[in-house]
Parts: sequence; structure tokens; C-alpha cells
Amino acid sequence: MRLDVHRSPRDDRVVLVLVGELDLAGAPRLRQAVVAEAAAGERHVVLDLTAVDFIDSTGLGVVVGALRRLRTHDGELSVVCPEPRLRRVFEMCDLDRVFTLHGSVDEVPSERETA
Amino acid sequence: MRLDVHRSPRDDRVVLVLVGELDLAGAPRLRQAVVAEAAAGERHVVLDLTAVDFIDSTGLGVVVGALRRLRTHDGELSVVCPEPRLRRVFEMCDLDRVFTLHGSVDEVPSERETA
Amino acid sequence: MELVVPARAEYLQLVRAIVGATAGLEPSMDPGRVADLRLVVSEAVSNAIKAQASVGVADPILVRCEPSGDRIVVEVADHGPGFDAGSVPDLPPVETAERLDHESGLGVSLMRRLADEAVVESGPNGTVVRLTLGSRGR
Amino acid sequence: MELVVPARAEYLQLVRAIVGATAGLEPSMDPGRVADLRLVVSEAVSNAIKAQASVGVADPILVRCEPSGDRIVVEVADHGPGFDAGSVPDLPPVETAERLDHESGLGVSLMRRLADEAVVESGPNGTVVRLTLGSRGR
Ligand SMILES: Nc1ncnc2c1ncn2[C@@H]1O[C@H](COP(=O)(O)OP(=O)(O)O)[C@@H](O)[C@H]1O
Ligand SMILES: Nc1ncnc2c1ncn2[C@@H]1O[C@H](COP(=O)(O)OP(=O)(O)O)[C@@H](O)[C@H]1O
Repeated sequence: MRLDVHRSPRDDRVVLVLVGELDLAGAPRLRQAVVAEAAAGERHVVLDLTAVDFIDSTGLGVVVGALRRLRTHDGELSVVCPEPRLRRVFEMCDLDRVFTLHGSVDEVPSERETA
Repeated sequence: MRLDVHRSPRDDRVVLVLVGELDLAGAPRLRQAVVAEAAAGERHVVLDLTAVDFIDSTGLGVVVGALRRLRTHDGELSVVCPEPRLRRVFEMCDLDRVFTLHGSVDEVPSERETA
Repeated sequence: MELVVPARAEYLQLVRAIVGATAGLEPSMDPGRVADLRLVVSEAVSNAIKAQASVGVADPILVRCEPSGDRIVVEVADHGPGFDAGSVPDLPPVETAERLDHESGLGVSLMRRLADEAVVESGPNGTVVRLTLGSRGR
Repeated sequence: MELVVPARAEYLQLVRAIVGATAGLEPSMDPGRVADLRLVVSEAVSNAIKAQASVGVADPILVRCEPSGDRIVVEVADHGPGFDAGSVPDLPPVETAERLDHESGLGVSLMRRLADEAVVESGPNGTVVRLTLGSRGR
């Protein structure tokens, strides 16, 4: 197992639950999944990293790219990342200032609130 | 952690609880422990392999050596080995015909019964 | 300990597992520090894989890992085109919109920040990155 | 995948972990078969360590590990004195008291029994043991 992406549609958003390791090997899978959501006109995508046990700068890069891509399509990206060891990697790269790292999917406000 | 040996004296026996991997690196530790029991005149030693997650032929060799050493001192050795994957290694070497592999420490009969 | 692995992304996970397990043999290594080590090794090996791919070199990547009591030294060697580690450009500040245009460019700075020492020897025949991490967090 | 490890017993656990993890990259490998693989590799590397120690050679041991779909090939190479794999004596039958006088002598026969193929090339400069294990149990 490297990276699995499970798609779970909610009322006003789509949650992509990632399981595995988000590195150079896993990156294409996530990139693909986000491209598909943007192409389908999805406005609010939530990346749930709860079950990701490793992320490196390649993985962070895909998350940055996902945000850019969705914004280009007038959408928004939220990131769920409760695990301190993973949060630390975002922080080391100052990306905690780009993304709010939510503790759980339920804590993510709806798109209207965030806008 | 490689191999830890915990000594637990009971009424009529001494249980050596092994934790870790029983290979060329762990073997000297177990050998030493058995030598000490034999030298102290211990009559019934129980090797509890429940928490051993690997054994190879070097490990089996030490178990065989332990039996021989204790018998030389008029003692007896019992082996507790509930884990199928470990039992398989004994079986592959026909050593399940030399040792009764008990499912738990409580299943080991007292020395008088076995004699 | 020396490891020769195919220059393929599927092997990154294995390299991290191996380097982590090697570090785990040192009882003094802080678990958080092992996590740092897994991260910087992943960065270095990813760069080595990408560097070789950029010039179509299929050689395996060499990873050396030497724990020594209070520190661990990891070396990653590739036969890529080489680069000047002193002139890797900084990314735009995180506050700016341009920052989002960059999906890459964090690896070298992460290695520098997390390792106690990071030495890059690079030339037209390839690159060796040597990372030293002490057993406790920085 | 190639691994160069110090010829020391403390590294056995790591070698088993690495070879197990490499095999784990092949989805077709049966978990029980990975356990067999860990066992035969432990036997081969233990023999390599003991062989080199017997003649005071401090060279590292080379472990090559190539998964390929439905099987995995592991090679263990040492610079020990070599031996004649064809004339390793059998142990006394388990029913006999003499069996207990032998604390060793099970490794080669275990490798032969568990591997689908076990090839030993041995000479005065050392030994290479090549073990092939199919992804399903025998
Ligand atoms: N091993 C290497 N060989 C050749 N070039 C490298 C190597 N490592 C890094 N580089 C160069 O340095 C740049 C910055 O690397 P890095 O900070 O890791 O970001 P990224 O790899 O995401 O681009 C790379 O884009 C590449 O041009
Ligand atoms: N790599 C090796 N180099 C030299 N001799 C070896 C090697 N592997 C095995 N042997 C010889 O074959 C004998 C039988 O090996 P084995 O069945 O593994 O039992 P053990 O290693 O427990 O003695 C060893 O005692 C040793 O003399």
C-alpha cells in the first residue's frame, strides 16, 4: 500500500480521505483525484489526512497545487490534519499559514462560512 | 530491543519469559540464563516463548541445548509456544517431537506429573 | 549500512523504513528525531530520483546509513546532472499569492533546517548529500 | 535492492525487516511466505557471519533482494572460507538421545526445505547462497 484516495461526498463538499504515505510515489494519485474534482465543478474539497502516516515536501507540494487549482475554479480546499507529527511538517514549511489545519472533518466550516 | 529474559519463580518451577527475537544475536542471553538456572540447581525450567516474535535455527539450537543441560543436572525443560508461526519452525525441524509445545504457562504440568 | 535501490518512487517507502529501523538500533535516538531522519532521507532520495530521471539515467541510488552513538550520518548518492546547492532560489513569502504557484522547491531547505549538518557535493557526474542528525531534536 | 551490512549478529533483525519489507512491496506475496523468507534469510546471513568470524574476516555481508511478481530472489554473499554444501552431515534422528548433543546444523536443511530453489556457490574466496521463494506457500 502506498496511497489510497477514498471519495466521500457530503451535502456541500467532497471529502477525499487519504490513506497511506504522501510522497513522490503517492503524489500522482492525489493530484489526479483533485484534478477530477475541479473538472467536475466541485466547489469545496476537504483533504482528510488523518490516516496519512507520512508526508514530505512532495506531498505538501501537491496539497499547495490542489489549493491553487481549486481556487482557479472558484473553489476552496480545506485540510484535516490532527496528527502532530504531520502538522509539524506543514509548520516547518510555514504552510500552516496558508492552510488552516482542522482537527476533524466535522470541524471544517461550510464553504459559506469560510468565504 | 533484541531479546529480554524475565525470570519469574513459581512454586515448583522457574519461568523464563522471553521477549524479542531469538536468533544469533539473542541466543547468548538465553544460553546464559539457562546456565545460571542449571548451576543454581533449578529442576524445572519453563521457557515461555509467547512474546517471541521470531525464532530461527540458532534459536532452536539454544532451546535444544537448554534441554540437554537441564537433563544433565537431573532437571527438566518445558516450552510454552502458542504462536502458530513459531510452532511451525519447531515442526519444520521435527523438534515438536522432542518438545511438547504448551499453549500457556498454566498448561505446563508439574515436574512430578511429567516425570 | 549501505543500500543500493532502484531509482524509483515506489522504493522511497522502503528506504524510509530501513533508515528508520537502522536509527532505531540506537537506543539514544529520540523517536521524533527518527521521524526527522525519515523526512530528510525522503527528500534527498526523491531529489536523487528526479535528478536522474531528468537526464534519463537508470542507475540505482546509493544510500549509506551509519549510526554512531549520539548521531546518525546518512549519505545519498546519485548519478544525476548535479546542481549548485548554494543557489537554489528561495520561494516567495507564504503571504503572497505567487507562493501558490510553487508546488516544489522545499526539499533542500527542509534538509538544511532539520539536519544538524547538511553537506552537498555535486558535479557533472552526480551528487552526494551527506546529512548528520544528532539523536535529540534541535 | 542491495544491502551491505556489517557482519554482526545485531544486524540480523534489520536485514530480516528490510527483506520482509521488500517482499511486502509485492502484493502477491503471501504473508506466510514472507515469514518463510525472513527465516531463510536469517539462516543464510547467520551462516555468513559465522563463516567470516571463523577466519577473522571483517568484511560486510552483501544481501541482494529482487522481487519479481510471483517470486522473490535473495542472494547472500560472504568472504568466509567456503564449504561443500553437498556434504553437510545429517543430524541424528530426533528420537535418539544423541540428537540433543547438536545445538546447530539445521540452517542449510531449513533453507533447502523452505525455498523453491536454493543454490550455493562456494569456494575459498567465499560463498554466495541464492534462494528463490515463490509468492505462495509450498
Ligand atoms: N540530487 C540532485 N541532483 C540534481 N539537482 C538537484 C538535486 N537535489 C536538488 N536539486 C536541484 O535543486 C532544486 C531544489 O530542490 P528542492 O529544494 O529539493 O526542491 P524540489 O526538488 O521540490 O524542486 C531542484 O529543483 C533541483 O533542480
Ligand atoms: N556461508 C557459509 N560459509 C562457510 N561455511 C558454511 C556457510 N554456511 C554453512 N556453512 C557450513 O555448513 C555447516 C552447516 O550449516 P547449517 O546447516 O546452517 O548449520 P549451522 O550453521 O547451525 O552449523 C556449518 O556448520 C558450516 O560449517
